[in-house]
Amino acid sequence: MPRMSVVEALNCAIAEEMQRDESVFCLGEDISDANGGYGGAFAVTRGLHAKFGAERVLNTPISEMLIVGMAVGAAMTGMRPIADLQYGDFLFCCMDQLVNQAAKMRYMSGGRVSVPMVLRVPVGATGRGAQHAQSLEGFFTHVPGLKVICPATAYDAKGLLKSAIRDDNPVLVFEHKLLYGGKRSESGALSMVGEVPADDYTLPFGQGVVRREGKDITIVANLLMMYRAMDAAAELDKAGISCEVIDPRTLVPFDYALVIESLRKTGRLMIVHEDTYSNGWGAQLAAYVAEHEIYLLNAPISRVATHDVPIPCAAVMESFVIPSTARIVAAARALMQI
Amino acid sequence: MPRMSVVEALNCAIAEEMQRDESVFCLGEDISDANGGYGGAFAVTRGLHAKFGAERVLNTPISEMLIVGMAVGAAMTGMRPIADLQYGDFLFCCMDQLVNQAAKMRYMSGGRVSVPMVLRVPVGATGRGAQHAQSLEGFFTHVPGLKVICPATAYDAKGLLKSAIRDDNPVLVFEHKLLYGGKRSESGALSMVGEVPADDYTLPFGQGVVRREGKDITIVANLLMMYRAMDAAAELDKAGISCEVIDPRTLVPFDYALVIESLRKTGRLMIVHEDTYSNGWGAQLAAYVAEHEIYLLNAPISRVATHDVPIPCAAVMESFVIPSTARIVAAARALMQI
Amino acid sequence: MEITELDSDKVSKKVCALPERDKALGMYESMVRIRKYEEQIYYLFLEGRISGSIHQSHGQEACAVGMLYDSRVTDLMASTHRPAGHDLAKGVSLESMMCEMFGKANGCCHGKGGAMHTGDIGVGAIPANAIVGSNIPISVGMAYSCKMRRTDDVVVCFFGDGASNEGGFHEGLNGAAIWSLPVVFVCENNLYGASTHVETTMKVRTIAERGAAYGIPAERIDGNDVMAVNEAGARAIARARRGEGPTLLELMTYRIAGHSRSDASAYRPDEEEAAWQARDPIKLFRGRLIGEGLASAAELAAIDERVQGQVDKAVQLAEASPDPLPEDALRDVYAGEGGI
Amino acid sequence: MEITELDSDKVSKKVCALPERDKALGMYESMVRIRKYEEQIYYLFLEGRISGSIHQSHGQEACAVGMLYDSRVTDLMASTHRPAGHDLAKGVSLESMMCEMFGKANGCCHGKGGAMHTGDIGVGAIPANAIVGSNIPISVGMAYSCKMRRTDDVVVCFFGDGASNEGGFHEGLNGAAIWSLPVVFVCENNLYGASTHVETTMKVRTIAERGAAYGIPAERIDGNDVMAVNEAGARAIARARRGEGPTLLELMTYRIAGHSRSDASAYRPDEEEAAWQARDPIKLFRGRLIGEGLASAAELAAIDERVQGQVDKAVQLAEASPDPLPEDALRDVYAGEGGI
Ligand SMILES: Cc1ncc(C[n+]2csc(CCOP(=O)(O)OP(=O)(O)O)c2C)c(N)n1
Ligand SMILES: Cc1ncc(C[n+]2csc(CCOP(=O)(O)OP(=O)(O)O)c2C)c(N)n1
Ligand SMILES: [Mg+2]
Ligand SMILES: [Mg+2]
Repeated sequence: MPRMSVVEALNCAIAEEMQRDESVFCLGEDISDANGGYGGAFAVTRGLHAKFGAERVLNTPISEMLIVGMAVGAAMTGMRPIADLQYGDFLFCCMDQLVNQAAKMRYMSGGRVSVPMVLRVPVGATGRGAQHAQSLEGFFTHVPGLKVICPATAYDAKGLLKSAIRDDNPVLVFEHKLLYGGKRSESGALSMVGEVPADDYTLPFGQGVVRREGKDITIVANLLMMYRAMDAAAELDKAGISCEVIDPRTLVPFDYALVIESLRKTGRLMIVHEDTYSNGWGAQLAAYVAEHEIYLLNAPISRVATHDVPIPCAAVMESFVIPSTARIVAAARALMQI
Repeated sequence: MPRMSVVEALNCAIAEEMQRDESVFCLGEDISDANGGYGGAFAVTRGLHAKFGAERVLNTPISEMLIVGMAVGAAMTGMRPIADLQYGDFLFCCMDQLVNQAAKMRYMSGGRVSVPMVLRVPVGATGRGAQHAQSLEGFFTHVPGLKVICPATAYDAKGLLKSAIRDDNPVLVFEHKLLYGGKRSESGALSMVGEVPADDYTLPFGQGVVRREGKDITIVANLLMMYRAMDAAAELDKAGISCEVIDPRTLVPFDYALVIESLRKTGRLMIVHEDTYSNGWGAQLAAYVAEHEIYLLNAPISRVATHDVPIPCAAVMESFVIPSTARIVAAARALMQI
Repeated sequence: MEITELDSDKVSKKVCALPERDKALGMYESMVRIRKYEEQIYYLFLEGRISGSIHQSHGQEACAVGMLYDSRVTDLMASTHRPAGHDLAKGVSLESMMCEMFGKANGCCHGKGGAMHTGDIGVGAIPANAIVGSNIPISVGMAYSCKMRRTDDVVVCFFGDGASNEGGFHEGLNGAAIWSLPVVFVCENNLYGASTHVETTMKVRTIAERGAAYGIPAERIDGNDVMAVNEAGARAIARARRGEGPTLLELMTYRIAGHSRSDASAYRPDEEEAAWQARDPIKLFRGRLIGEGLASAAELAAIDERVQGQVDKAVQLAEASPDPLPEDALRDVYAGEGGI
Repeated sequence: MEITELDSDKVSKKVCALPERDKALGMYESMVRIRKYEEQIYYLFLEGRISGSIHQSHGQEACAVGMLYDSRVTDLMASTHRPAGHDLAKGVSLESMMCEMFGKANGCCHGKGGAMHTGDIGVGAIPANAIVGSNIPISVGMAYSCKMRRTDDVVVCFFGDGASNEGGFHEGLNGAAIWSLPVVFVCENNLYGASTHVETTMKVRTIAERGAAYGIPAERIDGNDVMAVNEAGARAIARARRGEGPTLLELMTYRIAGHSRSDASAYRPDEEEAAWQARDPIKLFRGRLIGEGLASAAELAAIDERVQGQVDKAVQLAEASPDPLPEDALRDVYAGEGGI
């Protein structure tokens, strides 16, 4: 099986879907690599212009409302746009098109229109300061009508993005900048490459995956934090604490059942995310469990999240506010002592 | 003591603060009532033009980025703007100015600038469909750097709004359209009038209030839902179920201590809000309790929230998705049977 | 200033010939349908038989009908918080709209949309948009879709004078211009955005002159003259169909009712209202039809009556129609089965 | 096209006289400070001594210095993701900026802001804004504040060609126009927004012509001629101070480096780069200073050296300065005690 970075897997998914279905097209700032252009701020759309031409790899002005608004309009009228916003933070420049429009069009029409669009959203802190760093999931798990996915591996990236493109609803794809892999030498980036089937496959939404089995604590973590949780689990293992690590892979729909099944075994829940502590996506999961399965718990729920501050730029402060492996380990130890 | 509607109390707070402090001014669409204008979509700024003139009661074009951006710029340079957005839903048209700018300016400057601005945000469903109905609190309890308040009575409206105007941070004031009172004959509106001191007073942020004492269940509910919770509590009382109703009054900062104190007595927590179920502001409170005080609980946490759908227009569907007194009563009964 | 603006040299004063009789009467009927529908809605609200809010379009019938009368069913249209005229002119059924106003299960949005979101994708009317200006970028996307799908369909995007100050106007018109997309931007300048006069919201005199900032040709038209609108609209639509790109039309018009349900329009001078009343678009058109001998007063009265009958029947249908089930509220959030 | 645009009649070709010697040398020094600072930053990144990303302003020094050299300390300035030139020209201390680049506690933002948010409110430079176009509505608010507080201070708002396609540009310029606010909108048109050529992002030829859509006077200037910028800037600022409202200036310029750290500018033709290199703003200004006898080559070299010394010292200071404490990250979220 070929080995790919997340960037390559995303690129592959888009190329295959564009090949398969003429209604799929890409739009966004700097997404074309014609004439020395970038092929996307993170090179995800590199090579597509040569294959599919400028009409289907549409470089736009710096106009986020236009990009997302066009995606909504095109999606309602027979196309399957994939919009790229460079940095997730810029979503705030076009929230209306996403929250008031994309998410609600189908419903407001009484189910008579569909909005099959994909919005790719790079997130995560990479030493660039507060306006290029946010992990935004919690905003969008709060919006009925949107689906929210967060692939953490190359395999998931290809399979889930393909499902997103074929889905008849607006789907936000959260991608972590430090997981892209490839040639980017971002400090803190994981140089991940994974096996990815060369042929067509899709992955269903709403199915998390157990990344590591364990019996003492269920750790639910997404994107970069899943890797930190895995590192923490390895370390904790040596100390005799056995962690089960679950990667939810999609946040809307969410695989509550998998978490609950795991809790039956462990009785302890820890949620780790780069989203903020207050009302990050984990708040909903914690609340859900406290509502529906509180009796499975042998300990308080633990959340390890980014502190409730804008993301500071200096490395020493940035790494303090983002959950580290050490913070996860410490929280797990605390959980076992209660 | 004079009796006032919420609209009158808000108007009184603004007028007094504008009188007291020359740096306070209002801006927004249709906020002036010069020449037959509205004095605000909900008449909150009526009469201010006559007292303070057009410069301090600035009617703007329909340009939400301009309104909030101007508020940020003016606030950083010595003014105390109060911006009005007609309907909270329109906040999505200027989220960047709020989330990336207002909330982060102070932090990004290392504490060297302040953004003392107020944004008034009418929320709640009133038969106008999905784009004029949202209860948005959960979006903003998710943004470090913002304060979020939600006065439910005329007394709180005046005292909290005055505190907001004097606060050196960006403060969002969530006002419920069905609680404004006065002459608006909106179906479902409560015709509330309350005693409001004629003279100057402020109320501190982060202090909730017990609206009704009880010993079986702690119900935390804001804005309109606080009244529904009170109605439910009265009904439940007849059935021998005693509810303590807490109005948090401010969501950021949040008075966790008051809730926990109540839970020591009741051991049961119910959260009621018009915000969505998934990642509504109550998710954070439930998660917080499950993290820090789970052993106080004798029952699962219960959340009664708007169903996870865009708000439908037809009355029969709208009232189905918004928490009703009956739903609160049923949830309380269920909670007592566990 | 208001009415005299119509006399300014910025407004095309060309007198456009009447079309052949069938089309003329069809246009007349379409305008009357909007008028009678809106008047009926007004009374239904006063009587408390329907609730929520309304933003009514009567007075502006010539804009909707002039632009849309010749529309193909596959052409697309995007409307605003004030959608009834546009929807009816585009072919959304009067019954389904009336049922929507009553919040009934057989409304054009099955009761979920309401007065500000009416539409019917089946006739090319996407759900109307109540966020001022936000339908503009969406229309650009629809036009891009028309182009990509190699149709020669055209998008007509309506918005108000107030909307032209929204950022989405700027981003949308620019995008349509650079890619030469088949969309006609129709600004109905009714002099006010809610209670705020257009002159206080921009320093330039016309919205049409904003087209130049994007390289989009623009024209200011008497929006109460249905033939003037139809003529300019036809040229703009033909241009778009030929792949030559967008046009911006500014239609000078006036709403009869207040901005919304509870608005008594205290901000509008009596003389201004009177002057516009004298230029009521239906009255003007009726005058020409009779004056130029295309129809008799009796013929037109018969149309009026027929249309009133349709409206009455629609009200009866709506009142007799079933409410949605409360639990229907949980459907239509997502497409597809087994979603969430 | 690019360089020839400078020869088009849209660009003012007026040759502006040099100022008296002190000012001329001061302007030269200010431009050199920006150049040496940016070159130093470039090497620091290459060597891995500082991290994150950078958007560098060298090549565009004439814009910053021409606009800001005569600025009062109470005048306000709002910059972008490419802020170093503007900040230094406005008077933010070189040391505090260098320390910020190293993420040190004594940086101008105490390490919290980073390269894209430098500024110092003490000299009128609000934190730079990395959301393209978003500083425009903010600048309008600052100008409104200047007006309300009855100062005659002026706001200078910088942004790029790319930013002029953002909705905030439209809303902001319109607001400034209708209230005649004291703000100068300065678009540095360096032909590209990231990798995208300005000609593909708008159909009109100049950004200046967009001023007309708001009733704002506009001019296109050679942005590599510091005296041309200074002259046009002085007129615009004086106009604003007199309460006569905003001006839009389009300064034609070119960045020396790529868009950001990792950008090799593969999208820029070699000839284009060479042509602009020949019009390097510092080289041009140095030539005039010497040619018109205001300074000798040796005098200018002495300035170069002195400035290089300042930059070197700043690097030493920054490297020797303490990091913030990790827990400092938790401060400065809210003003006031006992907040949360
Ligand atoms: C983004 C947004 N801002 C404000 C409103 C509230 N609002 C609804 S209609 C309206 C006036 C619109 O004026 P115009 O565009 O001229 O259209 P008209 O009502 O005159 O048809 C306003 C301010 C809104 N619906 N959306
Ligand atoms: C709202 C927003 N969209 C996109 C970006 C990513 N981005 C950063 S700089 C830039 C190009 C800006 O071009 P221009 O305005 O011409 O300024 P220049 O970089 O040329 O100085 C882009 C697309 C951003 N920071 N903010
Ligand atoms: Mg209008
Ligand atoms: Mg540029």
